[in-house]
Amino acid sequence: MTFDFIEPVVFALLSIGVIAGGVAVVMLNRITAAALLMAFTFLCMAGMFVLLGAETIAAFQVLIYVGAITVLILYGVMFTKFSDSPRALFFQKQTPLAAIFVAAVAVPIVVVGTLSFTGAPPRAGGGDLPALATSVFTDFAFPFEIASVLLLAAMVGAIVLTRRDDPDEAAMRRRR
Amino acid sequence: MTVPLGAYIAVSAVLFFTGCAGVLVRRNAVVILMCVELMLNAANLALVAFSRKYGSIDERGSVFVVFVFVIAAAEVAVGLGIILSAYRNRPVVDVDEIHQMKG
Amino acid sequence: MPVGPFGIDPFIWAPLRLVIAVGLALFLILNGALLQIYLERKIQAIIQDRLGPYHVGPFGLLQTFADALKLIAKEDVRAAATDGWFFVAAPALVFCPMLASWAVLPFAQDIVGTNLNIGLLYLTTLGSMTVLGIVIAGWASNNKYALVGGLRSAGQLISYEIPQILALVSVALVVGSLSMIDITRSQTGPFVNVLILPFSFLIYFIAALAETNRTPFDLPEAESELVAGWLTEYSGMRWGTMLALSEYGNVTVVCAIITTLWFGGWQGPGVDAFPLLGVLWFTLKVYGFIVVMMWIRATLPRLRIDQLMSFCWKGLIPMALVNIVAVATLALAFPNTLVPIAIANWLLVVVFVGGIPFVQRRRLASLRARARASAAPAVRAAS
Amino acid sequence: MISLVWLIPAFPLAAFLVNGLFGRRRLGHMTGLIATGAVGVSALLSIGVFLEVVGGKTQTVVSLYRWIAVGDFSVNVSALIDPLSSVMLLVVTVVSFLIFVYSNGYMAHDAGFYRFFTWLSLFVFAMLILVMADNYLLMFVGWEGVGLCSYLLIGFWFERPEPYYAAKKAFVMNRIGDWGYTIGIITIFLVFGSMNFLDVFKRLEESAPAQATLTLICIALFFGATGKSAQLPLYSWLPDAMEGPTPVSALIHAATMVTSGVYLVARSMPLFEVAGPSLQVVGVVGAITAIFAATIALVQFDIKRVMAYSTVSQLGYMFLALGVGAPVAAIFHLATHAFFKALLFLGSGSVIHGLGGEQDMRKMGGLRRKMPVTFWTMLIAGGALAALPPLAGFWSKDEILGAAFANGHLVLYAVGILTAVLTAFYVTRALWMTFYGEPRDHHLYDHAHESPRVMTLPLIALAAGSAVLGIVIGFPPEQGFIHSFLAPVVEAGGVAEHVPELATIVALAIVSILAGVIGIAVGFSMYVRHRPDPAALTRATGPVYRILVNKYYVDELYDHRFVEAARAVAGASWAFDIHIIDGLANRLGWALAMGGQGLRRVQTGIVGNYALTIVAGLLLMLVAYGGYAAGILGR
Repeated sequence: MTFDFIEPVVFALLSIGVIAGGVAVVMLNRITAAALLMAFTFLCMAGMFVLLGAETIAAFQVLIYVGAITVLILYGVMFTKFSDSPRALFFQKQTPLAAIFVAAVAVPIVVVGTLSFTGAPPRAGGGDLPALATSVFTDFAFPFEIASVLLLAAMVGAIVLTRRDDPDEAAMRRRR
Repeated sequence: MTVPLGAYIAVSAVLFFTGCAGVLVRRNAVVILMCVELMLNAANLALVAFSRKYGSIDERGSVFVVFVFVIAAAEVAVGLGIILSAYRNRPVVDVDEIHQMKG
Repeated sequence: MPVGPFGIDPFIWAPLRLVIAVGLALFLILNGALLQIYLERKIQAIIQDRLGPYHVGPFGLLQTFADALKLIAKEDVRAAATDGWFFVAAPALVFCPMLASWAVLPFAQDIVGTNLNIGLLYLTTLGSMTVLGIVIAGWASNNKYALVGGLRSAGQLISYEIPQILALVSVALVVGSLSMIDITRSQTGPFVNVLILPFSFLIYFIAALAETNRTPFDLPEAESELVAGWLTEYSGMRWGTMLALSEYGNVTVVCAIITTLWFGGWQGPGVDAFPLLGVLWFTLKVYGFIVVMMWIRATLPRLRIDQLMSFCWKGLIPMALVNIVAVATLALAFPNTLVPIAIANWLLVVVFVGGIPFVQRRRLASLRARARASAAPAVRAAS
Repeated sequence: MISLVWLIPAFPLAAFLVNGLFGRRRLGHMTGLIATGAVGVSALLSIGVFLEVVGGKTQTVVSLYRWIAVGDFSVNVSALIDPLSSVMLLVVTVVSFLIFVYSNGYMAHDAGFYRFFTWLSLFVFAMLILVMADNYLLMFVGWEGVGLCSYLLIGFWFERPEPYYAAKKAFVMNRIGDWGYTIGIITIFLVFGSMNFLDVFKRLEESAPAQATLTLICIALFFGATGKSAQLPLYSWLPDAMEGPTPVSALIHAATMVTSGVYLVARSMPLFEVAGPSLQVVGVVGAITAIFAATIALVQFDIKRVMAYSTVSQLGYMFLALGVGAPVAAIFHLATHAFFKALLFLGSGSVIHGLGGEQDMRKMGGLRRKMPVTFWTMLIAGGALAALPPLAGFWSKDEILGAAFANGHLVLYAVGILTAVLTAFYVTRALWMTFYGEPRDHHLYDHAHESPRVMTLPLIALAAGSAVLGIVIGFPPEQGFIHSFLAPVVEAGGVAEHVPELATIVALAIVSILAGVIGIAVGFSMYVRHRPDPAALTRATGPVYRILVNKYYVDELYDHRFVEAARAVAGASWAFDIHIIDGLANRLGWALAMGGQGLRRVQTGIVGNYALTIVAGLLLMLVAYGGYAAGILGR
């Protein structure tokens, strides 16, 4: 006997984790809990990437989403005061409409997507680091540069947006 | 026996629309940001799965995932910046109370 | 039926191996923590001209065991206002990544959890996950000191990850692989990487001090400002897990990384003959660095938070970038010799070490000028 | 060395950038040194290139990079280095260098010092591009560049109205010429499928296109040349261009830019030679311009205007030479003229400098004692202009006349001789009124002083050039170095000026010497011995004199004919713009505003609603896609 049954089991667990986490993020009232569960979702997603044989992407996933984005969002949560009563958290007016729309879009896509890609499983390649790096720095060099510029712009923009210029600092600058 | 591609796609789609619903129904800006992240992540899963199945050896789908990471990071940074500066002007994070731009 | 190692059916062996590996790691972490706490106290004592623990056991060797017993036996106190299961989850969140990162530490030729081809990336990833637990702990404690400590620590860790990763990248550039095994194998003989990349070693070491919240960067638990930072509300074995196990485990991991990347890992005299000797060398090197860290702790005062940040963003990161650019360029220019890279790196070291005093003097002067300006605006305006 | 030829324009460009960026705040008077040094380096380089070309490396193409590639239309940025362009390089850079040195002294007290050198460096860069280009398009870039710089530098003192108007006039007239040039190169591309000189000439030999097309091309090009080198009918900007600083007049409006038309025609000689009557047109226009401008120059009192008209007339000479099929003589005259006319301008500039800005010759006189260097150098230059042997002008002008005679264009020859007499006369008059006789304005005279060394040294250098250049490269006539050097390039077409025998040459030389002597003699008798007295002569020939003083009323004519018409057209289009176009725009804006009022309701300002609409859009797309998939909606 072999370990073939492992992969589907792991996949099942991971997908349950992903979807449950996602739903929890949407439904939970406590935003810190939502943030933490989002991190959990990301971790499960990383697990899926590993299942798909994209270890590098998985590592980036954890590094960026869990390590950076979740923490940033926790910062946001902690710096902003929010009302905890469930009624206040949801749009009252547009919720049913939204539910209808989303369902209308989601159901066919999920069904079609699921049914149309049955059969041949994705080949689980080995570590994809060299291939990834090669194509990033050859075919996609220009988008890569653009992305770096975008990051820089975002960094500067975030700093400019969130800096509060305290008066005596400004006065100092004026005096200098 | 291994997992078919369709399963991955199904998971990705479900997560995507969960996040979509979250963006639509939640009021707290931070939560909306989180839901957007979920949607991006779902897209990543689809990209990686497809690149695994169809992509040639050079991992183009994964390359796009890397770019999505970049976008996500930038988006969170700027989004939180906007939320915080808005919060500083008026201490609310509910997006439907920030409607000064109403026509 | 197929037969795995030790004549065990692989179907049994694979999970068995897993269990063994995890158990081994746990064992090492626990005892390592005990040993390190003892070492820390002794070294502090020696440097501060005290005796240190000496009651329990010979030379007080059993002191930490006693402490551990006390911690375990202690009542699990939880403040009422703390935040439900976050409070419980936080220690685990801090502990697990550290535990997981032991999977790729190469203790010897074949004694390694798994040989990931992206081992370095994996390690940095897990290192970045620690932040989450700390922030959650600070938040869940529902205590302003804890919260500030958590936020500080998050900011500090995120900031210092950048120079850390950049330093690792330069090593990866030279070696051409991310797998810990390959990196160790690449530096046979006396020419270990630290002779080629001393500057990235310097950067990594400083950043690692901050990553593991060691003095002079231990602001998160700056007892003089915020009681015990994000650990304030914790006690008993939770505290033990948080501080003792995770902190010292992280220190061990970081020192293991330093050993592997810059000091030839398990390699040493006689390893080829007896591979098991590698464990000895590895452990010796690792503990050497741990001792150095403790020595630093006993020597240096603690920084202020703004100094910490500005040092990272204005000092470490630019130099690390310069380092990477230099290494990459030279590696491309001279593909088959490392001498230019070594020269450039040593030059950078000289510049960095020699430059700090000047920069400090300039900053001091400017600070004094600003102080004067704010003190006597009228005079400035008149002049 | 030749492979480094792109360095030659690179240095002035660098000087332009440095001065333009940092000149104002950082450098101050360093700008002059920087620009001069850069041009000096270029001069050295071009001397090297020239020697290498003399050494036998004729016709090398140094390609820098591909500039435009659209379908089969590809243009490279590359330099064609052959005897012609190397001679031009040499003349341009050397004369520029001397003038730059001079300018350091002349502009020393000007507020816009750095501006001056910035634009001047840019001009040199553009001129070098024009000279080195290996295709008509790149040449056009330089062509426009020098036009721009000439505009900027004529209007250098834009505080006063006159320079400003002069600059505008020059620019507009150049534009008119450029229109011709543009038509020319476009037609060339249409006919030959390339703009590269060598390709064009090669294909010209392979497939002989229709005469009419070639004539059109040549006339168009020549029209452009008239605009740039101030020939009839587009000459009238050049005299006004004297409002600019004197070094500018010397460099741009005497030595280099105005000769680029000549260079263009010489460069396109293979085209002109086969293009039927176009050469005759060139010659006739040149001759008419020559005598026309010379007659105007007789009666001008502004020293610089005299020089300006003489420049026009000398350019006419060059075109005459081209017209009679003696391009070598034309280039030869171009080179010598660059030297002695630049010298004349710089000398008059030094006089003006010494007199504190006075330009009217009636207020000068007797200055030779005050400023001897200027006097002697200008005397040499005047001699060269009056074509006295053995000075440079003699050889080149003699060759032109000789070629005209030998190739059987007797009318043109006669005109040339007459022009030579007039030239000798007005140069004598100018020099006399400036340097001899009694000082007419004692106040000015007392304050007059010799210019500083930095200005006189270039004068001396140029004087040396004007003195010996002709005999060095032009002797013996018709077989001089310049011939053996240039002939293979510009006379590839085969209308080689058949060399007359020695007797003819000597006879022609004597004739032209006589012409010069006569002119000088008349000048002396009128201004030294007052016989006939100039004033009396003026009174005697009242109407003629008035016509001449008023420059044949050409400007007035242009004003009435063209400027008025242009004004009318402009007014009409203005009205059209205001009422029709703007009216339309306003109506449209009003409609949009109304629509916006209606659509404002949609903007609830709540982000969630917007997201919802996005999802609705997604739903629509999905429905549409499903329709396509199900085949309900046809593709």
